[in-house]
Amino acid sequence: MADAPDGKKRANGLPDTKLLDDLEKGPWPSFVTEIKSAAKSSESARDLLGQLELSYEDRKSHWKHGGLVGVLGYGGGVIGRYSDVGDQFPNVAHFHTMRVNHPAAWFYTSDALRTICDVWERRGSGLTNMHGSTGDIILLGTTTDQLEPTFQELTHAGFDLGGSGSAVRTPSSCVGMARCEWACYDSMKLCYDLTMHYQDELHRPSFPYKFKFKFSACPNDCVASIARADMSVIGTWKDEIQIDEREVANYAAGGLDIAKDVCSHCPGKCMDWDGKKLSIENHDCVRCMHCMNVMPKALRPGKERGAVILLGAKAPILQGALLSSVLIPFVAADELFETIKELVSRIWDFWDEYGTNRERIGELIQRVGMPAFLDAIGLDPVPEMVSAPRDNPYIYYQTEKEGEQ
Amino acid sequence: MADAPDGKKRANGLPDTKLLDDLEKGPWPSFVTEIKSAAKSSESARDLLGQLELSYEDRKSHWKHGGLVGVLGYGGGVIGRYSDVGDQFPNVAHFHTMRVNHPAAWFYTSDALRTICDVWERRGSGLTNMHGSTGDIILLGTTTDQLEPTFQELTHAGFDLGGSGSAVRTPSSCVGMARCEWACYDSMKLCYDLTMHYQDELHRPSFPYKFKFKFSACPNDCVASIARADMSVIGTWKDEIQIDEREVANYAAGGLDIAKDVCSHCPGKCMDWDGKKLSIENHDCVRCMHCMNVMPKALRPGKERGAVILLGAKAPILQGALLSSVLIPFVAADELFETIKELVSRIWDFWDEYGTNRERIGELIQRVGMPAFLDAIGLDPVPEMVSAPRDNPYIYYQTEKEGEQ
Amino acid sequence: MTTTPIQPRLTDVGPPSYDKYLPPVVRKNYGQWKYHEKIAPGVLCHVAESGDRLYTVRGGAPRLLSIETIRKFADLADKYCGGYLRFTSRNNIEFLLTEPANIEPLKRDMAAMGIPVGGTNNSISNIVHTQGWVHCHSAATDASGIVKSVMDALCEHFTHEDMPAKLRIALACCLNMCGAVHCSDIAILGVHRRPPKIQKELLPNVCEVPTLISSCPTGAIRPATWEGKPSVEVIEEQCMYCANCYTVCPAMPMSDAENDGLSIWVGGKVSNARSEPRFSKLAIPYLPNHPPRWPEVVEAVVKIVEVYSKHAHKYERVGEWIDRVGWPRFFELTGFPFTRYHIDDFKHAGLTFARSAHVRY
Amino acid sequence: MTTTPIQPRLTDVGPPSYDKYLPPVVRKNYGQWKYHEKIAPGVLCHVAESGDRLYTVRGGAPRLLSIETIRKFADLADKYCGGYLRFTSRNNIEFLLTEPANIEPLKRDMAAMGIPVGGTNNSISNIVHTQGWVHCHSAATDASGIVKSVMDALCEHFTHEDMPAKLRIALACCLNMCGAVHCSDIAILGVHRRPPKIQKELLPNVCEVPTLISSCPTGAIRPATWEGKPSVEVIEEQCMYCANCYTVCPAMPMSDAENDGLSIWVGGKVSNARSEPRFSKLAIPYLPNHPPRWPEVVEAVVKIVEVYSKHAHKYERVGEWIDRVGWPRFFELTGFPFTRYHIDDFKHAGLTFARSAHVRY
Ligand code: SRM
Ligand code: SRM
Ligand code: SRM
Ligand code: SRM
Ligand code: SF4
Ligand code: SF4
Ligand code: SF4
Ligand code: SF4
Ligand code: SF4
Ligand code: SF4
Ligand code: SF4
Ligand code: SF4
Repeated sequence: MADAPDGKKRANGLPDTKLLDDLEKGPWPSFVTEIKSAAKSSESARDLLGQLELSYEDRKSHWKHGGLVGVLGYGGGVIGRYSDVGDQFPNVAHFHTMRVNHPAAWFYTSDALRTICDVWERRGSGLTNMHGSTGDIILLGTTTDQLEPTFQELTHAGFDLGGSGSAVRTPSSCVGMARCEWACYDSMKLCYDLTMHYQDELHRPSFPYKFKFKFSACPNDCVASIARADMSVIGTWKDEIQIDEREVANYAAGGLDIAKDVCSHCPGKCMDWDGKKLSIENHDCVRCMHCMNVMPKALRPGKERGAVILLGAKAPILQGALLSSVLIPFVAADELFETIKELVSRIWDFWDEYGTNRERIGELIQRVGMPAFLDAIGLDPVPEMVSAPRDNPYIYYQTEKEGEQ
Repeated sequence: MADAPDGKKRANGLPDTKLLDDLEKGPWPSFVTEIKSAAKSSESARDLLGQLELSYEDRKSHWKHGGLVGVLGYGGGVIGRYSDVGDQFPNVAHFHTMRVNHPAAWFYTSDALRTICDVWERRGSGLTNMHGSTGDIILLGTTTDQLEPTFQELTHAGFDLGGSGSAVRTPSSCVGMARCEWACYDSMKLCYDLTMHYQDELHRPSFPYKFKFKFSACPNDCVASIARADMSVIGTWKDEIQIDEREVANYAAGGLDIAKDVCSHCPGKCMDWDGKKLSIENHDCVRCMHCMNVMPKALRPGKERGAVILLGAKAPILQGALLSSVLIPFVAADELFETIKELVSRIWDFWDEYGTNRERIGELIQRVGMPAFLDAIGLDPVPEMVSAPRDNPYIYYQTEKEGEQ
Repeated sequence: MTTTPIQPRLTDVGPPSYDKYLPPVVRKNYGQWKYHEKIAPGVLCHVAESGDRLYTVRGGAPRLLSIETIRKFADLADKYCGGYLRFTSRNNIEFLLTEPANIEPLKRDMAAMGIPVGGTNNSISNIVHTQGWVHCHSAATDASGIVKSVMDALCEHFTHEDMPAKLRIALACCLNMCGAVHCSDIAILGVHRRPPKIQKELLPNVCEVPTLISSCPTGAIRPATWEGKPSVEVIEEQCMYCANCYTVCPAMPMSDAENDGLSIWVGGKVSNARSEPRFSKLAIPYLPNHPPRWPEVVEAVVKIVEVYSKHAHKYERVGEWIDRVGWPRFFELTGFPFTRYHIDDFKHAGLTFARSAHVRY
Repeated sequence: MTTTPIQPRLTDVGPPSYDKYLPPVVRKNYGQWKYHEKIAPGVLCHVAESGDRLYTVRGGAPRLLSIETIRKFADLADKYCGGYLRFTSRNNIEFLLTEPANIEPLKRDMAAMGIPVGGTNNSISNIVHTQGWVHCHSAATDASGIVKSVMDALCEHFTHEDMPAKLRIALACCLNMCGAVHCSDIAILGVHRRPPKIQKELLPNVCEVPTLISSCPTGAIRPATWEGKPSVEVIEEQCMYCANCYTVCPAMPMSDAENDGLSIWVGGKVSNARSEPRFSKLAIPYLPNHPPRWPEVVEAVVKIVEVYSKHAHKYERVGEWIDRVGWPRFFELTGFPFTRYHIDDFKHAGLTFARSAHVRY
C-alpha cells in the first residue's frame, strides 16, 4: 500500500500512528493492537488505523452519515458507512458493518468461530466486535460488493444477519439454564424460538421504529433487559423461596452476618434471622434476588416459575430515557412463548396504527396514556403495573360508559 | 321570621331540616347543632340552615361565584358570597366571610375569645370557623354594610383581617417554643414578626397570585408547611443529636425494642444499638425526628439550631400539586428574620416580573427551570436542593460564559 | 348597628403579638421545654427544664362553631386554667392547665358539652376540612356533613390511641383542595365528572375569554363566537372536570347533582419522620354524594382504617405500610377495585409505571 | 472474491439453534444447576444437581477483536475445554472447563496473550461501549481509546474482587447511548456543546424539512427558506445539543473539536437486587476530549471508584451508597463541583427537587 496523500510515514506497511501507539501500552488488551494485527493482512484495517489516527489528531469523527446498503431481499443487517477523508484513506472510503445474529447467550465452538473468521478474512476487514451492544457479532467494515457474498457464505455456515432500522432487533438472552442455578425460565430457548418466529420482522423493517427483545432468566437481569429492550422478559417465581436450613447454618458458621448482610438489605423487609433460624414472609418478598445472591447454596427461587413481562425501555432521545414497566406481572414458564406472541401482535397492531415515525413503543404509551394503551391491546389494569396509583386528581371519568356506580 | 317561599315548616323559628337533623346524632360534636345554636338569635344562621337543607336535598351548592367586597383601603380579607336562592333565604342573599388573622399558634385568653364573639354577635351570623385552613379566624357570613364596622371594632380590639386574593396570606406557625421541646427556632415570633413586616403585602393584593408562609419549628412539621406554603420554614439542627444515655437505658428497660422500633426505621441508617449503647453517625442523619419522637426523654436535637427554607408548595391546579423544595439547607435561628426578608424580596421581584396571572411561585420555577430561577435571585446551586442530580443529558451548556473548562 | 367609623380608624395593626395570650407557665418556660409524657388519650404533659409541668387537654371540635360554644370554651378555660386555651392546627381545642387535679373535672365538663377528649399521639385526629355547601360556590360536595359522618364512625379512635401511628384524614370539597388533602393518610375529595355547562348569554359579560382559555390545564377550551360575541367551546373529551375554568369564569358552572361525588386517596404524609413527605394516591375514583350520611364514603374510610390498623407495623403511617406490603396488597385487602383511573395519565404519568421486576405475589 | 450466489441462496435461516454450541456438561445439566462457588477472581464453579462441575474462566477483551485473536481464543478452547467457549453480555470471553487441572495452565496462556483474568463477582467488569471514531458518524468522542485508558487504570480491580459490590462502567459516544449507559454505576457519555451547523446548500437535497423539525425535542428548529428552497433555522438558545436533528438529517453536523467532550454519570443500576433499577445521575457535566489518553476522564473515574470503594458498605452499589450518604456527601468526597447543570431542567425536573426537610450536615 502506498503512502497516504498527507505523506505520513509508515513502518511495516502500517501508517504512522503516534497517538494511537500510546494505547498499546498498559495492562488492558489494546484495540489498537487488534487493528494492527488485522492490518497485517487487510488494507482496509490499515486505512482504518490511518483515519483513526487522524481523528485522534483533530478530535472528531471522519465518518459520514450512512447510506442504505444491504443484501438482496433484506432491509437491514448492514450499516452503511463512508469516510469523509476517502481520498486519504481509499480502502475505508466504503466501510460498512454487517450485523450477524449471535447464537443465544454467545456460546460458540472453536469451529464456529473459525468459520466466521474465515469468511471475514476473505470478505472484509478482519475486524470484529465480539459483540455489539445489541448482541450481534459485528463484522466491522467491508465494501458494498462484498455484502451479498458474505451473506451467502454466512447463511450456508448457519448464520444469518441481525437487525437494523425500523425492525425487530437481534434479541438476546442471558446464559440462563445453560449455566445458572437461578434461571426461572429457559431464556436461551425462548430467545431462539422468538427470533425464529420473527425472522421476517427482523430482516424486513416495517415498523415505526426499532423493537428490541431481551431475555433475562431471573431478576438479576444479566442482559440489562429492563434498560435496553422494548420488551423485557425477566424470570421470577410465584411460590416460596426454597430454604436449605443446613446451608444457612453453614453460612452463619462461616462468618456471614445474616442479619446485616442479608436481612437488612431485603427490600421486602420480610426476612428475619433470630441467630438460629431464617424465616421469610414470602407474601412480602419482592423477588429481588439479594438473599439468594449472597447465599446461593442455602436459598433458591421457588418452584412455580415464570417471568414478568415488561415493556418500553429505550435510550434518551426523544423524550428522555425509559426503563421497561410491568405489563404482565407473571406468566408461567411454559406459557411464555404463546403469551408473548399473542401479546406482541396486539402491541404491534396498535403501534402500527398509532405510532408516529421514530416513536418507540414506550414513547407511544407515554403519549396516549397507559389506560388507553391497555384498552387498545385488551389488557385489564392491575396494580402491579404501577409503582403507585395516580396522585393528581385529573381523572378522565367516562360516565357514559360506566353509568352511575 | 316568616315561612320561606317553598313553604317549609319551622319549629322554634327554625326551618324544617329533616336531613340535617340526622347529623345531630352520634358521638362527634355536630356542626348542625352549632348552626342551630347560632340560629336561635341570628336570622342569617337560620337561613343558612334552610339553604343547607336545600343543598342536602338537591345535592349541590346554592352559593354563587363571589364578588369583590371589602373594607376601606384593603384589597382582601373578605370573601364575597351570594345565594342563588336568595329569594327563599333572604338573610343569606349576601353572606360574606371575614378572615381575621389569628394570634400565632392559635393561643387565646377567654377574654380575647369573648371579644370576638361579642363583635360577631352584633355584626354577623354568630357562626365561625375556628379556624380556616390557612389559619384565620373565619367569621362566617355577614352583609356588605357590616364589613367596615366589624373591621373597625376588630382593629380596636387588637385584631386585623387576614389575607385573600393575590396577596400574602395569613402566615401560621406551630406551637413551637411555647410548648414543644423540639422547637429549633422561635416559629411563633418569626411568624408574628414577618406578618407585621408584610402587612401591606397582606392587605393589598399586588402579586401574580397568593403567597403563603408557614413556620414549623422542627421537621415534624405540625403546620404542614411543606404541603401548603409557598415558603415553608422548617426547624432543624446542624450538630449532634443530644443523647441522655441513662434515659436510653430506661426506655430499653421499659420494654422499648430500640433496634426494631427506633434504629430500623431510621432513614439515615445511622443508628446502632448494641443492646447497651446507642450510637448515632450524625453525619448520615437526615434530621427526620423519628428517634426523638419515640424517645423524647433520651434524645434531643443538637444545639446549633436553625431552619431549612423551602419554596413552592401548592394545591393541584394548574399543573399538579407541589411540595416545597429546599432553597437554603440551613439558616441559623438568629439569622432567619433577616435572611427571609432579603430572600423573599428577591423572589418577589422575579415573580413580579416573570410570573403570569395566577401563577404560584412553585409553578413559575417549574416553568423557567430552577437553574434560571437561582441565577435570577442570585443564589448558588447546592446539592441539597435536589433529591438527585439530573438523569437526562439534555444540558443547556453555556460555553460562551464558561469558556474551556 | 352603625357605619360611623370609631375614631381613630385603625389599619394594619396585624394580629395580636405572638406572646400576648400565653399562659404564665408558658411565658416562664418559653423555649425551655425538656420533654413530654403521655398521660392519657387527649392529655399531654410537657415538662420544662425548670421542672414546671404544663398539662394539655385536647378536645375535638366541629370547627364550625357558634359563638355560644366558643363562650362555653372560654368559661371552661376560666374555670380550670386561668383563662388560657388554644386551638390546634387541626381545629381541636386545647386547655392549658398547670393543676393536674383539674384534668378529670375538666374532662367531665367537656364530656357534658359533648366534646370528645383525644386526638393525641397515635389516635385519629380531627379531619381538616373546608366549606362545602356551607359557604362555597365551587363545592362538588358538602364538607361538614361528611366530616361529621366519618368522625361519628371513627370517634373511638379519636378517644383511644389505638392506631399503629398517627392517622390524619382531610377533606376538600373540590380540586382547589383548600383542605390541602393531597398529603393525608386518608383524603376525601369532592369531584365533578361533567364538563362545565357554558352559560352563553352570561359569558361575554362576566368573563375574559383569553384568561378563560388559558385557565384550562388540558387545553380543552377553545375560542368560539356566540351571536357575534367572543365566547368559548369545550372539547368534552379533553376535559377532566377540574373546574378551574369555573374559578376564573362564573359562566362555566360545573355542578351536577347526579355526577358530582367523592374520591378517596390514601398514603400521603407531611412530617419528615422516617420517610419523606409525600402525596396521597388514588384509592377509590368515585363514590356518590349521598347526604346526609354519605354511607359509601364512611364505609370506605372505615375499611381503610380497619385494614391499616390490622396490618401495619407500629410506627408505620398508612403510606409507609403500603410501601412495605405493596399496592396490590392494599387493593386486595380493602377489596377496592383497581381501575384504569388509578393509572396516572397526566404529565408525569410515566414515572409512576412499575419500572422494575419487584413484584409481590 | 466472487459475487456468484452459492446455490441455493438461503435466507431467514436465523441464528444457530440455542443449543447447537453447548458443551456436553451443559447439555447434560441444562436447567439442573444447583449452586455456584467462588474459586478465584475470574474463575467460577457451577455445580449441578448431578454433582457435575463446570468451571468458567473469564478474561477481559477489548471487544474490538481481529480474527487473529479470535482464532487464538479458539485454539485455547480446543486446548483446554473441548473447543467450547462463550462471550458474556459485557464482552468478556469465557472458557468452559470440566477439568479443574486445566484452570491454571489456561490462565497462564491467557496471561501470555495479554488477556487479564477477572471480571467476576465484586470486581470491575469490562466497560460496555460503542463505536466512537472507529465507526460512527455521530460520535462526540472516541469509545475504544477511552475504554482502554480507563481500564488500564482500573485493571487491578478487574483482576481482584475488591469492590463493595459489582461496579459496572459503560461508555456511549453520543446521546443515542448505544452503550445504554443510562443505568450504569459509572457512565461516560460523549456530548456536543454546540448547535448543529446547517449546511444550507446540502439540506434541501438530502433532508425532509417536516421530519427534521419534529426531530427536535425542544422545538429549536424552525422552518425557513434558503434561496427559495425550504430549509430550517435553529434557535440556538433552545438547543441542548442532542444531535437528533443530525441523526435524521446529514446536513446538520454537530461535531466541533473544541467543544465536544465527555460527561460523567453515576449511580445507575440494572439488577433488581435490593433496590430497583435506576438511571445514572450527572456527576460531571463536561470534560474535554484529550486523546489519546483522556487523562481528565481517567482521573474522574478513578476518583469515583476510590471514594466509593472506601466509603460504601458491603453490598452497596454506587447508587445505593449515595442513597445512604446523600448527594452532598458525594460531591464533597469527590471534590467535583456542583453546578447549575446538575439541576434538572427538562420535562420532569420538578420531581428531582428536594421536597423534604431531610438534610444531612
Ligand atoms: C453498533 C452499535 C454500537 C456498538 O458499538 O455496539 C450501535 C450503533 C449505532 N446505533 Fe445504536 N448501536 C448499538 C446498540 C444500541 C443500543 C443498545 C442495545 O441495543 O442494547 C441502544 C440503546 C437501547 C435502545 O435501543 O434504546 C442504541 C440506541 C441507538 C439510538 C437511539 C434510539 C432511541 O430510541 O433513542 C440510535 C438513533 C437512531 O436509531 O436513529 C442509534 C443509532 C445507531 C447508529 C445506527 C447510528 C445512526 O444514528 O444511524 C450506529 C451505527 C454505528 C456504526 O457505524 O456502526 N442507536 N443502540 C450497537 C448495535 C450492535 C449490535 O447490533 O449488536
Ligand atoms: C376558607 C378556606 C377553606 C376553609 O374552609 O378553611 C378556603 C376557601 C376558599 N378557597 Fe382556598 N381556602 C382556604 C385555604 C386554602 C388552602 C390551605 C392553606 O392555605 O393552608 C389551600 C391549599 C394550599 C394552597 O394555597 O395551594 C387553598 C387552595 C385554594 C385554591 C387553589 C390554589 C392553587 O394555587 O392551586 C383556590 C383557587 C383560587 O385561588 O382561585 C382557592 C379558593 C378558595 C375560595 C376563595 C373559592 C374561590 O374559588 O374563589 C374559597 C372561598 C370559600 C368561601 O366561600 O369561604 N383555595 N385554600 C381556607 C382559608 C381560610 C383561612 O383563611 O384560614
Ligand atoms: C398541637 C399540634 C401543633 C399545633 O401548633 O397546633 C401538634 C403538637 C404535637 N405534635 Fe404534631 N402537632 C400538630 C399537628 C401535626 C401535623 C399537621 C397536621 O396533622 O395537619 C403533623 C404532620 C402530619 C403528617 O405527617 O401528615 C404532625 C406531625 C407530628 C409528628 C410526626 C408523626 C409521624 O410519625 O409522622 C410528631 C411526632 C410523634 O407524634 O411521634 C408530632 C408530635 C407532636 C408533639 C408530641 C410535639 C410536642 O412535643 O409537643 C405535640 C403533641 C402531639 C400529639 O398530638 O400527640 N407531630 N403534627 C398539632 C395538633 C393537631 C391536632 O389537633 O391533631
Ligand atoms: C456471564 C453473565 C451473563 C451472560 O449471559 O453473559 C453473568 C453471569 C452471572 N451473573 Fe450477572 N452476569 C452478567 C451480566 C450482568 C449484568 C448486565 C451488565 O452488567 O450489563 C447485570 C446487571 C448489572 C447492573 O445491575 O447494572 C448482572 C447482575 C448480576 C447480579 C446483581 C448484582 C447486584 O448486586 O446488583 C448478580 C448477583 C451477584 O453477583 O451477587 C449476578 C450474578 C451472576 C452469576 C453469579 C449468576 C450465576 O449463578 O451464574 C453469574 C456469574 C457472575 C459473576 O460474573 O460473578 N449478576 N450481571 C454476564 C457477565 C458480564 C460480564 O462479563 O461482566
Ligand atoms: S439473569 Fe439470572 S438467570 Fe440469567 S444469568 Fe443472570 S443470574 Fe443467571
Ligand atoms: S428475594 Fe429479595 S425481597 Fe425476597 S426475601 Fe430475598 S432479599 Fe428479600
Ligand atoms: S413542628 Fe416540631 S417544634 Fe413545632 S410543634 Fe410540631 S413537634 Fe413541636
Ligand atoms: S433523626 Fe431520623 S435520621 Fe437522624 S438519627 Fe434519628 S431516626 Fe435517624
Ligand atoms: S375546596 Fe373548593 S369547594 Fe371547598 S372551600 Fe375550597 S374552593 Fe371551595
Ligand atoms: S373543567 Fe378543567 S379541564 Fe374541563 S374545561 Fe374547565 S378548566 Fe378545562
Ligand atoms: S452512541 Fe452515538 S456515536 Fe456511539 S455508536 Fe451509538 S450512535 Fe454512534
Ligand atoms: S441538536 Fe437537538 S436540540 Fe439542538 S437543534 Fe438539533 S435536535 Fe434540536
